[in-house]
Amino acid sequence: MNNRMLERFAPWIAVAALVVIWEFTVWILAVPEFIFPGPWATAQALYNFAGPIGVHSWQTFWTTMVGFGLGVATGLVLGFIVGSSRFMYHACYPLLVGFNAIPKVAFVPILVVWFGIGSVPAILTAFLICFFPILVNVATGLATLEPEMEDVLRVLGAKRMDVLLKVGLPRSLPYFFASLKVAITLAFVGAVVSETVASNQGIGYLMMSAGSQMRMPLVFAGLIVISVMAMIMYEFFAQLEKRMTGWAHRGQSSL
Amino acid sequence: MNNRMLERFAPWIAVAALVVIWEFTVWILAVPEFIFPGPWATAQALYNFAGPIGVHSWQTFWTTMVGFGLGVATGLVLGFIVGSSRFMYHACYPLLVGFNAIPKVAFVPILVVWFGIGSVPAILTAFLICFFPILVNVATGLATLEPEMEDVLRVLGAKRMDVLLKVGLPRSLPYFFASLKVAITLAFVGAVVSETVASNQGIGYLMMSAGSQMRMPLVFAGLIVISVMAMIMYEFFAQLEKRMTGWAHRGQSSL
Amino acid sequence: MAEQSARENRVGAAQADREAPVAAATGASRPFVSFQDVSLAYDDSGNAIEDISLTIDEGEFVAFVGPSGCGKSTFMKLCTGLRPPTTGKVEVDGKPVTGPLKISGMAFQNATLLPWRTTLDNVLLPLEIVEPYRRRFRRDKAKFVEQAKALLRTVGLEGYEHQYPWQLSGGMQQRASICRALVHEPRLLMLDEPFAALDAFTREELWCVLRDLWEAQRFTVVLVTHDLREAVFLADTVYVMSKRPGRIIDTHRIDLERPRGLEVTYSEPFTNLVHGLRAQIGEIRGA
Amino acid sequence: MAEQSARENRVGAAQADREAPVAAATGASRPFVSFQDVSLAYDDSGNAIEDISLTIDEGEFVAFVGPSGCGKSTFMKLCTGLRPPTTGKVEVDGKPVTGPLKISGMAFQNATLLPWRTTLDNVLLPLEIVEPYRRRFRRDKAKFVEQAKALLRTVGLEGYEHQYPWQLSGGMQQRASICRALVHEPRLLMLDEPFAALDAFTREELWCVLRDLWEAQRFTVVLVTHDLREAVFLADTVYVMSKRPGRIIDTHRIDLERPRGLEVTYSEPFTNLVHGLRAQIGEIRGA
Amino acid sequence: QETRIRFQLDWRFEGPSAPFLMAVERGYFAEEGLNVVVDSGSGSAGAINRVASGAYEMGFGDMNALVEFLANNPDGPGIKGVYVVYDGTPAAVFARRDRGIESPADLEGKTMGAPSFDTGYRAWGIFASANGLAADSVDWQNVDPALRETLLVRGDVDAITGFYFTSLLNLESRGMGMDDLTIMPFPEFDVPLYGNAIVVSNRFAESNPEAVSGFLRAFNRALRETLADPDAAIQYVRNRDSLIDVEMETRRLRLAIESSIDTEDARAHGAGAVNQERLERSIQLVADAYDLPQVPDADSVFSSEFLPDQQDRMIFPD
Ligand SMILES: Nc1ncnc2c1ncn2[C@@H]1O[C@H](COP(=O)(O)OP(=O)(O)OP(=O)(O)O)[C@@H](O)[C@H]1O
Ligand SMILES: Nc1ncnc2c1ncn2[C@@H]1O[C@H](COP(=O)(O)OP(=O)(O)OP(=O)(O)O)[C@@H](O)[C@H]1O
Ligand SMILES: Cc1ncc(C[n+]2csc(CCO)c2C)c(N)n1
Ligand SMILES: [Mg+2]
Ligand SMILES: [Mg+2]
Repeated sequence: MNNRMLERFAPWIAVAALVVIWEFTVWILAVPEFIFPGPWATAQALYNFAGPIGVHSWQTFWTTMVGFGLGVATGLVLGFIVGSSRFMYHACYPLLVGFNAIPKVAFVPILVVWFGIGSVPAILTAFLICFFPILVNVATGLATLEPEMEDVLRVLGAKRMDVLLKVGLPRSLPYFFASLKVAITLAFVGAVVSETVASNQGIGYLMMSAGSQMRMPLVFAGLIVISVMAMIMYEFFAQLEKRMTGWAHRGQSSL
Repeated sequence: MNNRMLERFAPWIAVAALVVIWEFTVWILAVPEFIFPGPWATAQALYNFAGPIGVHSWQTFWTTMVGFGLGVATGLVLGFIVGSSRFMYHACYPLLVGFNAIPKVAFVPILVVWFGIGSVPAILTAFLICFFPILVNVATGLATLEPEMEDVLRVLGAKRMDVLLKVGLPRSLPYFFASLKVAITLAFVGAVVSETVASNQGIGYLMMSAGSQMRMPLVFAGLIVISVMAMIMYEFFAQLEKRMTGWAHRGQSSL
Repeated sequence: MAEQSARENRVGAAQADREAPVAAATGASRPFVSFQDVSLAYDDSGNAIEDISLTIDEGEFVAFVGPSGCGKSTFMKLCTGLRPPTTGKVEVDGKPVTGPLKISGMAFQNATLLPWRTTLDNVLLPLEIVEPYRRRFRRDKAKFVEQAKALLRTVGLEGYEHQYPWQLSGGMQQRASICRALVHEPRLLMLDEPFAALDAFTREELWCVLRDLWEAQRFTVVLVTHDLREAVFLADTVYVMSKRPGRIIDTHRIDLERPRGLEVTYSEPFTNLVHGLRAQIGEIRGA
Repeated sequence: MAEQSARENRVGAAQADREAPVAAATGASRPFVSFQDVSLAYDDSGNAIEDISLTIDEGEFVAFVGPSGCGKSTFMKLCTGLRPPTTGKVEVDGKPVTGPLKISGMAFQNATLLPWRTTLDNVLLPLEIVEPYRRRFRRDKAKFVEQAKALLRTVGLEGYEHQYPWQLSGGMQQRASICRALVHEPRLLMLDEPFAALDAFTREELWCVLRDLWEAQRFTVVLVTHDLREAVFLADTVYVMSKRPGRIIDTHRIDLERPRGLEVTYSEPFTNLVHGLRAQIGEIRGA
Repeated sequence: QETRIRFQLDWRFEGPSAPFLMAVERGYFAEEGLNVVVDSGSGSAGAINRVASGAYEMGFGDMNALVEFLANNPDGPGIKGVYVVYDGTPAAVFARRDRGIESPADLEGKTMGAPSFDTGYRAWGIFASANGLAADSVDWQNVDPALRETLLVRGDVDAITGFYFTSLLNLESRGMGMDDLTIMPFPEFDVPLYGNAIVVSNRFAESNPEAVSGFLRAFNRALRETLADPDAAIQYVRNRDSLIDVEMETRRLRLAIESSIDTEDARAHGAGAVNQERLERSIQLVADAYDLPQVPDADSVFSSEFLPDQQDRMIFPD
């Protein structure tokens, strides 16, 4: 019981520790506010601009979510394709790695030209940046499926698809969730970065605009808001994961 | 044998296909060169500026590699910590997700103040951006270790560390390699992005500089070079992976 | 005793409302599985099994015995199409086997239950895959669950339906795995040492369960076992395999009258058969 | 004579046996493992084993038999410290067990070989972990490899040292797993149905291998088995467990003279003991 | 004993950075006992920050951003201009003629694009009020610097602001020439703001006044030669960054000289200096337009004490 309490409060303890370290670092290194504002200045900015920050956050949040949704779907499908055929694995993997090494900001101008300024480039950037980790883990899950487990279904005359759905996916589910954690962070990065390039809304715009006015506390308030949104999404997935992959985490209980 | 040949040539086939699609898209949509140059213009830029591109590539490559190396080490260690203790898992994971949702460009100015412009911010940005996927997969690998496998070592009175090294790591090795594929791409993105803000050298600088002069073929040449470097690293890891995790991919042979 | 017969009745009842069993070949026999000069080499270390030629009739119950590592599981893989032979030809139901069959059920040597499914869901798995159950799975789920539960009850796993495999003991896992092999009433049932992890009594009880199912439906059964009494009690034909590379070195027809009760195991013809087999296998090993 | 003692045991007070275990063949006996009112509940579905109290002497060879799912593997986990008891006290070598022991070797019910290690490397694993081998592992590797290979040879796995576990048959995996349990010469050897996947001959051969090792080193052995002949042939004491929740319901001293040859299995005292046990387990199941 | 100076440019190595690079390569700085390291930058405002933070001793940044910084950080590290290079701000409005824009008044109701840190955007209020336009009568679209010309050419926006010598070249390479555009450089439309200047942190200036003077002497010398022969000066840029398009950078340098360096004021008072009255006025304008919390003192913004003598700064060729 005590242990469970500790676990519940663990994230808050960590946040508190971080804030203390942050304040302390800023104070001991005497970092000027225009470079690295402390938590207090950031909190003030958060409070003073709560209204506009809220509006911009909502924009970033929903574009990120749409992009993330597309990314998850694409990552799953491509992971499926890459993971279940040796030929596709060898053909696509290097290319996908190459593609993903390209900073996605480089594509934003092209997206803006094609889709106009607004939410679409942000959504697409979030999407482009976040599908890869999902793909990689899904593909790895499928490619490392134990033949013994596969045989359980194959012996029933199951089609490849059945094998993947009934064995491949469940087995790689813990890693699928792991990849979601990476992907959601990247999706936020993608949306924000896209907003800095061409948008009048979103946390990316807010940060750009605050930055150009040298209001670093506001910039940091934006960063904090992104972090918090990502953490909320993480908590959501963590709950989902707990329900769906309890079987895989059974070892932990006895640790 | 034929199959093996096909596999060997698969990446080249894919590259060729991509180039054709690219050329075709540019041609059919009549995309102007200053937005999205075709492969031909890009190839010309690559050829004409081969010398300087080589120099800049080398800079980007080595900074990326150093940052990546740091990222792998950190990812492993943090993954170890997060994956092997429930408390640390609950305490650190949300924060790490929050941290990673922040676009790392936001930190580059701070790094510049502390380290000046040049290679250090690029290395650190590459590092900051790339450790997370490794952490996530290593932690997942350790947290989902089957108790049955753990018991094999525990029954010998093995210390926690032994269990992790002899069972935890090998078992999650395929996913560790999977995360390397994501991490190497992010490391390149990090280094390049940092160079666009704070460097006189590197592909990031080249792209920024070419971009501000509106020389899109040169920008794209830069992108291609990053991709190629990432693909080379991928091939390297793929070889390593083949040697080290053949046991996990045994199912593939019969597919 | 009373408990046992009650169990048998329940099995029978569960059977009654199932599909019409495949033509029971009481007398007229039809080749169902045929191996012609089949060999398989997993790698370049030589053949795992070699020159296997045999025919199994529809509705026949055959058992394979032989020393550990001789290729019995390999034979199973060939038979269900999980592996193609290196040389030779495998035919099932008149058609060459090119990939996994759709008419077989198999209990693997190690239980291989899926850890993310409860025992019940593991047993239901074939019904989600194999036609015609698959098509009706959503609609008739309640009925299928009842069937699966009845089956689990016959193997003594009542009350464990919603446990996960890792919450079961080794023998319980193996029993669940047998249920999974049976639930979709396959025409070809492959059992790879299905009772190895069970105590003698549970084992004999399950012999009877299997015997009754077989008597009722007359599917074709291939059983691998190390228990010669088991082989003789259940099978029509016992094949004896040699050390690796595994070859069929002898074939025993078991002519004990059917249906066989457990008391037959104390009869002299039975013990003679078992001892005969035992001596033969001893020779193989010595060779 | 032997027949009589067997009968005595069956009738005799289990209580008395438990309190005063008879010395292992050497004479001077020392309690090595002691359970005091131990119960374990995995979850809220009730106890898996209940009120186990017993003492195993140093150098004693004990066997556990009982119906599938009765808690034999659970007992093993308690004994080696893999699980703490829910209630009661477990002591090994005079010290309460608080975590996994460092002096035990265990062959699990399913082989659990590590798939990324060759058979040889799997067998070498304990030497990489357990002191004092660990310290010398790099230096004496060649010697250790020789030892491991010799061990593999005794179980008939010569030539498979560099195969991966998934390239072995079920029985071969199990044999490799036995080697892994033995290689570091543990003081407490735990074997959970180690011979279940083997044919009768290989099994009997390995009985003898185990017997000879034990005769030579006199470590303490806890063997779980469903083969009553195996239990009687190998053990000094056979514990009989009840259905779940598992309790020790009887204790049989096996007084057959040591060293025992395989011919003893054809002797009357032996078969009487086996039949006695068999009847008793039959009763338990009926109850 | 050389004094080490880390110098932050406003942008990449382009035409206008020629005098700095020339002074390094020809050893003009070395002759003054200076060891100068010139780094490329990522914005005229960013350069101010980097000097203020102490990462650089000196830099080349926007005077207006400097004013803003001082107003926002009154207790922060001091930093000031010591040599104005762009006498008039290079900010300009580029508008599409085919959208009927011929004069500032025509911008009313139009959509304009600029990055949020662009001087033209930040100082829009000054431009608007100087030309009888309501500041909020246009819609603004935030766009990346590299994208604004593209959007103008595609017609997504009706006008943009940008540095004259950058945007013009970018527009031309996209096929939009002077004929298609109405170009309104801020200095020509009654916006008296200064452009980029050499800035120095107070800490460095106080401890090394000689070094600052020496730096300016050397730079002044290089600027004279650059003005005399821009084509030759570009070679120094090329030597530093072999990727540049020499022709384009020459053009950029010439445009910069024509529009922002070689102005009437500069010719009259010599390069580098400020007119005290204009400085005070422009500080006030910036304070109003940028909505600054206070108005920095002109002396804290610019100091003439390190400038070479006036006749040495009469460097413009006839
Ligand atoms: N996947 C594989 N790759 C390579 N060799 C294999 C593979 N599976 C089995 N073998 C080899 O084939 C031979 C026969 O194995 P098989 O599993 O058929 O034996 P078995 O008769 O089932 O033995 P057991 O009674 O021990 O289960 C063995 O020597 C084994 O090493
Ligand atoms: N990890 C677990 N979680 C919950 N219940 C468990 C777990 N492991 C075993 N059990 C339950 O405990 C009981 C005893 O299991 P155990 O594995 O000890 O049986 P066993 O005597 O070894 O049987 P078998 O001969 O079949 O291997 C069983 O009813 C089983 O369902
Ligand atoms: C994955 C990823 N890609 C690119 C950027 C870089 N970035 C963000 S905003 C911006 C332009 C600033 O003017 C740039 C270059 C990033 N942070 N993360
Ligand atoms: Mg087998
Ligand atoms: Mg067990």
